[in-house]
Amino acid sequence: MSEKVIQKNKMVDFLNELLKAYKVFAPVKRDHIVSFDAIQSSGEMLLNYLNSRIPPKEIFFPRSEKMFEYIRDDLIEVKEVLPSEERKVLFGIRPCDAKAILLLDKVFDSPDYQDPYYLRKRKETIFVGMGCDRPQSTCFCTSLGGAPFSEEGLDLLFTNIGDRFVVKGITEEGETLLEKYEQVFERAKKSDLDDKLNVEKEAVNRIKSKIALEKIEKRLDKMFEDSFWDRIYQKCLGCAVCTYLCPTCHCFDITDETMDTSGERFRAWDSCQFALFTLQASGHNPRMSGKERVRQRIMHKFNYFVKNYGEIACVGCGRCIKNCPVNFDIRQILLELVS
Amino acid sequence: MGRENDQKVGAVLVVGGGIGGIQASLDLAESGFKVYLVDMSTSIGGVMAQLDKTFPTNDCSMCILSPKLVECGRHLNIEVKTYTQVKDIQGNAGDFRVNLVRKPRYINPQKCTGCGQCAKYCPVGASDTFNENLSERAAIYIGYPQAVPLAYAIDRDKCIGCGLCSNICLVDAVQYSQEEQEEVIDVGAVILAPGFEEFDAHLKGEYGYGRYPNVVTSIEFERILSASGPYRGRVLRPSDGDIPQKIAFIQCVGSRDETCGNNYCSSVCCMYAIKEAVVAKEHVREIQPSIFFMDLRAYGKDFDKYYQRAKEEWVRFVRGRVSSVEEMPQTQNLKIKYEMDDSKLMEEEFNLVVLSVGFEPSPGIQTLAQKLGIELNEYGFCKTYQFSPVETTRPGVFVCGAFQGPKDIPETVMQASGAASCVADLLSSVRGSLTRERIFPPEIDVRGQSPRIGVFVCHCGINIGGVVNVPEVAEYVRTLSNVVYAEHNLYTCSQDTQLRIKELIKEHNLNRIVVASCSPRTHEPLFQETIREAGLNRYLFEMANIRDQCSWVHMHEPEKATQKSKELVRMAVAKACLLQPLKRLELPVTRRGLVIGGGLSGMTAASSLAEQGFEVYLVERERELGGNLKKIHYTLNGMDVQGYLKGIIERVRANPLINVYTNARIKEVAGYVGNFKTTIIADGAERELEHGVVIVATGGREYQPEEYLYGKDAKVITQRELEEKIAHGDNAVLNSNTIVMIQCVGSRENERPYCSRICCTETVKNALKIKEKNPKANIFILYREVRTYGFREDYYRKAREVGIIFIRFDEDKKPKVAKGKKALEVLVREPILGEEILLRPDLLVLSVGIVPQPDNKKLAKMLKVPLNEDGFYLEAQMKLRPVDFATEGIFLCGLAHSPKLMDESISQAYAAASRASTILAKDKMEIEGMIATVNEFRCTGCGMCISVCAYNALELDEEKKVARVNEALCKGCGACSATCRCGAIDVLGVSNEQILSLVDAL
Amino acid sequence: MSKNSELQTPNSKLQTDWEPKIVAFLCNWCSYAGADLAGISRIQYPPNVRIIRIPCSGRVHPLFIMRSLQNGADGVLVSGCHPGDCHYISGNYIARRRFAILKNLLEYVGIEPERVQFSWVSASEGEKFAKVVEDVVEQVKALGPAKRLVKRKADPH
Amino acid sequence: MQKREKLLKEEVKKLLDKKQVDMVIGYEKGTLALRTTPCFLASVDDVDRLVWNEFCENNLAKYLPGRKEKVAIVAKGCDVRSIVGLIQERQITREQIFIVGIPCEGIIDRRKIESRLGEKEILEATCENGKILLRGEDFQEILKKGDFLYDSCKVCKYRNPIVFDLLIGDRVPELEKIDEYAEVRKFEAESPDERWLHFQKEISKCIRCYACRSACPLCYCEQCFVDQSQPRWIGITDNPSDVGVFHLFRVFHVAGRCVDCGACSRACPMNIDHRWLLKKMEKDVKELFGYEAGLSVEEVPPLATFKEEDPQDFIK
Repeated sequence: MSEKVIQKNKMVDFLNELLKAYKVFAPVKRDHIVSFDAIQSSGEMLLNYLNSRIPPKEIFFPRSEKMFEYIRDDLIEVKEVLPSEERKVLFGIRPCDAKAILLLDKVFDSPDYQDPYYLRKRKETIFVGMGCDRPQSTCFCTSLGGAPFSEEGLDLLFTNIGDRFVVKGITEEGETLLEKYEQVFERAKKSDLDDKLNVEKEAVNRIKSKIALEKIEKRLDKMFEDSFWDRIYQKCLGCAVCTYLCPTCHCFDITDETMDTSGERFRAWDSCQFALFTLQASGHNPRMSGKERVRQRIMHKFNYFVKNYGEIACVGCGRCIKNCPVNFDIRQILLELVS
Repeated sequence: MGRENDQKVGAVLVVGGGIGGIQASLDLAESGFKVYLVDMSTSIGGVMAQLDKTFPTNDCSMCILSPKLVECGRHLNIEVKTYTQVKDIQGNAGDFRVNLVRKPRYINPQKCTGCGQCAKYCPVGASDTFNENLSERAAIYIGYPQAVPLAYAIDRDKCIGCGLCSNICLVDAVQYSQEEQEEVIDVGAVILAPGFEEFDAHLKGEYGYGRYPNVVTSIEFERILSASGPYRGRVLRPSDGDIPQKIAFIQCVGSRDETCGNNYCSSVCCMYAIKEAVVAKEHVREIQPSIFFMDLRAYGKDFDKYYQRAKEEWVRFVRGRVSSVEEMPQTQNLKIKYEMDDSKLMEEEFNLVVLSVGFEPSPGIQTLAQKLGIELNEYGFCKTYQFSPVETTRPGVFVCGAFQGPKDIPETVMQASGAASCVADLLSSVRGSLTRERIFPPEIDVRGQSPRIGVFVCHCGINIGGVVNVPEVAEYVRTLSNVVYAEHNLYTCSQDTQLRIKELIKEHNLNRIVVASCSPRTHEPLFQETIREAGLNRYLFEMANIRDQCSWVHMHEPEKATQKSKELVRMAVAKACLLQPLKRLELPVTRRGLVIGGGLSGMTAASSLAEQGFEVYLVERERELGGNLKKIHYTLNGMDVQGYLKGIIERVRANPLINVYTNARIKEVAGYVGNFKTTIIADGAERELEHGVVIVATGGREYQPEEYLYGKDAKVITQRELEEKIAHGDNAVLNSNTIVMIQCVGSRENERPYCSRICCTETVKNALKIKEKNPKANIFILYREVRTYGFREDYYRKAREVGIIFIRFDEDKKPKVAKGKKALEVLVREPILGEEILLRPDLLVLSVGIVPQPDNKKLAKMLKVPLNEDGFYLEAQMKLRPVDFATEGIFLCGLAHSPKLMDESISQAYAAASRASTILAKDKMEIEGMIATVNEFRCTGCGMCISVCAYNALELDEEKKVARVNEALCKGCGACSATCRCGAIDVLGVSNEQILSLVDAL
Repeated sequence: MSKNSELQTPNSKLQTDWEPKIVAFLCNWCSYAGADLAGISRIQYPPNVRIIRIPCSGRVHPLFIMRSLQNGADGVLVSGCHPGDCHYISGNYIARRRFAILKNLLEYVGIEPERVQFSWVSASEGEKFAKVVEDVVEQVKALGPAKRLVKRKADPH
Repeated sequence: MQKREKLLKEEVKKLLDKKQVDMVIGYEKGTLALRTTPCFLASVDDVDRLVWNEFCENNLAKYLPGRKEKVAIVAKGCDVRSIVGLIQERQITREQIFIVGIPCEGIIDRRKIESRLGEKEILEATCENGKILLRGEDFQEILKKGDFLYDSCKVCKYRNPIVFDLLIGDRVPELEKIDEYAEVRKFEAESPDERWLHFQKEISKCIRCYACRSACPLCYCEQCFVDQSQPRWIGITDNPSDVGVFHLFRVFHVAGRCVDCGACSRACPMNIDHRWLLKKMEKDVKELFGYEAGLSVEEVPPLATFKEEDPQDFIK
C-alpha cells in the first residue's frame, strides 16, 4: 500500500477534483457545531476540527426516512421508496467513526437481514479518514481496540504532519483515488513517514482514559439484577443525546402517516433512553424507570451486542460524555464495572 | 272515563310556553309527571325568545333559551300543544277536565320538516310579529328561526290561497282544509304561565307613539338590537335607517302612572332600559343614550353594579319626568320636554325615543281566569297571598311569572319551579303514573368489528338537492374506505326513511351511521334514536351538516357546494371510523334531601320535599327554627308573620319525613349528586347523613351599622328594632313626634355595592304602621332611590298620601347625624329646594342592609360551590338557573342567594325543592355518555384539569396521584382535555383522536 | 431546498383558481347555532369553510389548530360563545387565555396573523358568523396559500 | 464561592446528621472542565463531595417529581422557582422537601467559552474574583466572567431564592435595570418573514433527542405528548412541520410555567435557541395575565384559570 504526501494548500485542488466525480461529505461548521454534510465547494470543509458533534452515521442511517408509500383500497398497494445510489466520498471521517460504520454494517448487512435503505447509501462510498492527531480528554478508543490512526474501515488515511498530510492508500478504492488524482500528491519522503509515526505515537500517548474491557461482557452477564444500577442511574435525564450522538446506536421506530386511504411509512431514530421506548399498547412498560434504561444502554453495547455480533458496540469516541446535559460519564460506569 | 272521585291524575296542564311554562314543564316532566304545555302561538319561547341580551350579564338570550326549547320539544313526557287555547277547566284539585281548542295552522306539523321552501315562494307578505312588525314575513311562516316545534303555519287572514306552498311542499304538509279542533284532557293540576302583554304605548298620546316613526317601544328596540332582528343587529331608526346618535329612554311608560290606571311598578323596565342602552352603545360607540327616570330600581342581584358601570362608562341618567315628545318636521328627530328634579323645565332633541313600556296581563287570560273562578287583583293580575305566592285562589291551579305580578326572568323561573313543586306536593301520590319510558332492543356489540359505515345523504326536498348534486355526493361517498353502503333520500328524516335506515343496518350489518343532511343540533337525537331502535349504540352516529352550513349558504355556487358537501361527508366518515359505543351509566340515587338552614326558605323547601314523599334532613345552626323570620311581625299588607312562622314550624316538626337537627353545623361534605355523605355535629354529637341532594338555605344577616351614632345613642335604632317595638306597642315609639328614617345604611356603598332590595319596602311598611297608630307623627324618609317595585308601589304612594315625607339624598351627600343639646340633629340637603334641612327627630331609624352569612366561605368550600363578589352564593346561571349551582345536585334559595322579600324566598324555596325533586324522583340517574375519561398511565396528577372544571367533576385520587372523573358531574365540555399537557384526559365521543381525524380528512 | 421559497409575496404566485380552505372549530351551543342561523336565514358566504363541531371553545386543544395548519388549511377559525354566555359556564374564558398565548406564539414565529383567527358568535348572530367567515376568507385570500408549517396540502378545492 | 461551598457542606452535614432529610441532591465535581454533575447523597461521609461554584448549571428540581423520601435540594433562585411550580402542580409537597437555597451570581456558559476558544479543548477551568481561568494542553487563558454568563442569568430577577428552608450565605444584590425582554421586542419588531426564517433556522438543527424536554424541570409527564400514539399528536420524522410543531407545542406547554432557568438550552446538543420562544411566552403571560411563574405556591398557573376581564382584542 502506498503512502503519498499532499501539501495543505493542495487540499483545495484535491477536493475540487473529487467534487467533480463524487458527492462529497466533509466536516463543516455551522453555528459552532461540526457535522458531516454534503459540500458544494472545497472551501466549506473544515480541516482543523476535533470531531463532529453528530457522527457520520446519519449519512447512511438518517434521523428519519421514508420507507414506502401505500394506497389502501380493498387491497393495499405498496410503492417502495428507495434512496438513490450515488458515488460518495466521506471525507475526513475519524478512525473511531469509521470503525463504528463497520459495527453498523453488522446490523444492517447481516446474513439474516440486508437493510436496503442503509445499504444503498452505504455502497459506493469511499471513506477518506483523517487521523486523529489531537485526541480529546474524553477519547478512549484504545480501550476498545481502536486507535487514533487505525486504518480499519478506511480507504484512505490522512495524517497531519504540519504543513502537509501523509496520505496512505489502504484499500484498492483508496489506491485508485491516489492514482486518479496523482497530480495533487507527492511522493512521501522518509522524514514524512517518520513525522507521521511521531504524530501517531504522540496521539496515542495523549489518550489518558484506559479501561480494561476484555471481561466486561462476562461481568455484565451477572449484573442484570445488581443494585449497582440503582446507584448510578439517578442523574440520567432520559434524553437521547448519548444515543443519538453515538456513532453505533441504531435503534429506530417505525410510523405510518395515514391520510384517509393513502399513507407513508417512515422510520426515525429512537432511543432506549426514552421512557416510552418499550411502552406497550396495554400501557405496561417493561423498562419503566431511568434505572432500566441506563442498564439497557450499557448492556446492549457491552453485552448483548457482543453476544450477537462478537464486538462491543462502542468505539470510545467520547461524544456521549462531552454532550451529556448532566455530565453522566460512561467511563466511570465502565471503570466501576470492571474493577 | 269512570274514574273514582278520589283518584288523582298524574298529569299537569301548563298554560303558556314562555320561559316560565317551559321551566315548569321540564321540572314536572323530569320528576315524573306527564305535562301538556299549551301555547296560543305557533311555537313556544315567549318573550324571552324575542330578547337580544339579558341583564345583568348581557348573556345572549337565544343562546341560553334554545337548549331549553329543544329539550322541551323533545321530552318524551311533555306534549307541546301550540296554537291552542284553554276553553274551560272543570273539576277539582287533583282531577281536572280541560277543554282545549286548537286553531288550524293549515300545516301538518308531523309532516312539516321546517325546510322553509314554502315561505321562500309564498307571494304574500305579512308583517312579522316576532320582529314587532318592523319587518315582513310571508303568509306561511314560523315564529322565528329556532322555533319549537319547527313547523310552519299559514296566516289565513293574509293567505290568498294560491296553492304555491302546497305545490312546492314535497312532503305534502300543507292542509288548507284544517279546521279548529277541540280536545279534552285530564290533568291533576294546572299551572298558569301566560306571561304578560306590553302596555299599549298609544295610550300615552303625549309621547307620540304610533304617530312618530322614531318613537319605538322597548320591545321593538330589543328586536332592533337583535342580530336576528329586522335590521340584523344594526342600530337604525325606523324613519330613515340612520344610526340614531342620541337615544332617549323614557321610563315608566304605563307604570307608576295613575292616569292610565297602572299604579304599580313594572319591576324590570329600569334594568332593561340600561341593558338596551349599553348594548346599543356596544354596537355603535357614537351612540349617546340617555335614560329619563324617576327612581332607578336596580334592586336585584348584581343590578346595582351593572347600573354603576353603565353610569360610569356608557349611559347618561337624567332624573326627570318627560312631559311630552314632539317630532321635528324636517329631521324627524324628537324634541323632549322634561322636568328636572329641581322643577326646572328642560328641552332636548333626540334622534330616537324608546318608551320603556310596562307589563299588563293580557285581556284574554283575564277573561279566562274569571271564567275559571280565579281571583285577580285590582290590576287584573292573578291574586296570590304573601305566604303562598304561586297559588291562585282556586285550589289545584297555580301561577307563575308575570301573570302573578311584573317580574324578571329569574323570578319567573323560580316561580315556575316553585309552582311545579306545589303541583308535585299535590300529586305526589300519582307520580310516575302517566309518564312513559322508551324501550329499546338490546345493543349489538360492535367492539372489535371493523367499521362498516352506512351513509345517508339527504336532498331535504330541494333544500339541499336544489343546490348540491346529492347523487354525486353519494357516489363519492361510496369510494371512501369503510363505507359499506351509501344512498340518498328525499328526506332522510321522514318516517319511512327511518324505517329504511333500520332495515339497511340489519341487511348490511352496518355498525356506524353517517347522515349528511341538516343540523345535528336539531336532528341528531332523532337519528340516534333510530339507530338505537335498530340495536346500535346511539353514539355510533355522526352527522354532516350539508344544508344549514352548505346548500343554504352557497345557493349560487352549486359546484363548490357539492365539493364542500363531499368533504364534509368525508370528514364525518373519517370520524365515524373511530366512533365507539358509549354507555350511559346509571347511578343509584339516595332519595333523601339535606336542607341547610332552618329559616323560612329552608323550612319551606324541606316541607315541600317532605310533602312530595321524600325524607329530609333539616340542619339549623341555632337552637330554634325560624331564622330571620323570628324578628318580623307583619307584612306590608298586614299579614301576621309570627302566626305563620308558628304554623310552619309546627308543620315541619310534625312531619315524620323531616329530621330536624338544631344547634347543628356541617362538618364535612363528601360525595356528589345522588350520593352525598355529610357529617354534621348536632348538639355536640357527630352524625353522618346520606342524601342525594343539598339545598343551601343558610340565609343572611342584618348589617350591624356603625354609622349615624348607632349604638351610641339609644334613639338610633334599626328598622327591625323599630318593628319589634311597634309590635310590642312601645309607646315611646308610637308617640314620637318626629321620626327620621335613613335608607341604604350599609348598602350601595363601596364596601357593599349591592342594593339590599327589602329595605325600602320594610321602611314604608313601618312608616305606614306608625302613621296608622299615630297619624300625627311626622315621618321623614331620607332615601337615595325608592325601590318599591311591583305592587309595593301602591304602599309607597299611600305613604306619600298620608303625609310621610320623602327626601332624596345623593351618595356623596349623605345626611349628617349629630347629638344636639336636646335632641338628635339630622342635616340633609333637600334637592328640590337645593337647601340643607335640619331635622330634630325623637327617633332615628336606620334601614340597614342584608349581609351574607360570615361562614358562607367555609360552607362554600366544603360544597365546592362559588360565592359572588359580595359574598352571597353564586348560582349556575343568573337568568335560567337561579336556584341551581353549577355542581349538580346542589341548590340554593333564600337570602343565601341574595337579599329578597318573604314571598320571593318562599317561591325560591319551592323552586329549590322542585329542582331537587327532579333528581330524587328517580331511584337511578342516567349519565350522559360523552364525558371526560382519564388515562391513568399518562396522568401526572398536576391538577390543572381540576382547576379548569366548572363542575367540580374532577378530583385528585390522592393515592394514585391521578385525576379522577366524577361521571355524575361531568358535562363533557372538554376544557380539561384541552388543558391537559399529558394527553391524559380525553372526552368520549369527541376524543382528541376523533377530532384530529376530522382535521386529517380535510 | 431554498428556504426562501417559503417566503411569500402576496399575490405573486396566486393561481387564479386557487381557493383557500378554512377550518372552523365552532362550539355547539353558540357559534354552531349561529352558523345554522346563517343557513336558516339564507345568508350567503364563501364556501371555503369546513366546520368542525365541538362542545365548547374550551375543548379546542391548541394542537387541533396546529394540525389544521399542518394539513394545509389556509386559515383556521375558532369561534365560541361570547364571554358570559358559555353553556359550560367558563369554558370560553379558559379557552380565551389559551388562544391569546397560542396566537401570539404563532405570530411570533412568522405565521401570518390572519391565518388563525378567533371570534365570539352567539346563537342569534347568523349574520355575524357569515361576516366573520367572509372576512377570514378575504384576508386569507389576500395572503395566498399557506406555506408555513404545512406538511401536506389539503385536497385541491 | 468557596465560603459558600464550605457553609453548604456544614449545613448539609447537619441535615443528614440530624436525619432531617433522607437524602440531599446537590452538585459534585464532574469529569469535564466547566462542568459539575448532580449528586445524590444519603450519608454524612459523602458530604465533602458537594461543590458549589459558577459551573453548577443543572436545575436539580428536575429530580424532585415522584420522590417518596424527604429530600434536601440545593437550589439557586431559578431552581427554587421551578420547585414552586412543582409544588403548585402537586408533583411534590412543600413538606417533603428541604430547600437549601443558595444565592447565585450567574452561571458560566460553557458553550460561549468553547466557541470563543474554537477547536481547542479546555482541560481545566476555575473561576475567581470575576475571572475565569482556563487551561488546555498547550494554552492558558483568562476571561472576564461577566462576558460569559448564560443569557438567562444575565436577565435574572431572582438571584436570591424566594422560598427556602435555609439560605447559604448572604444574599447577593439583585441585578438592576435589566431589560429582560429586549431581545423579544427586537424580534417582535422584525417582519414575519424574518421571524419565520429564524424559526426555521433554529428548528432545522433539531435532532429530536428531546434533551430540552428531558432537562426541563417542569416536563414531568409520564408520557410526553410527542411520544404518544393514540392519538399520534405529531409525526416523529424530521419533517420541518412536525419539528416546528414539536417546538411550538413544547413551548406552549411551559407557557406561564417556565422560569427561564435555561436548562433546555443548556441540554440541547445542537445549540438551538430555545429561549427565543420561551421568553416571548413569558412576556406575553406577564403582559396579558399579569402572571410570573414560580413566585407563589398558592397561585394557579395562568392557563388553568381566567379573569373575566382578560384581554380579548384579538377575538372578533
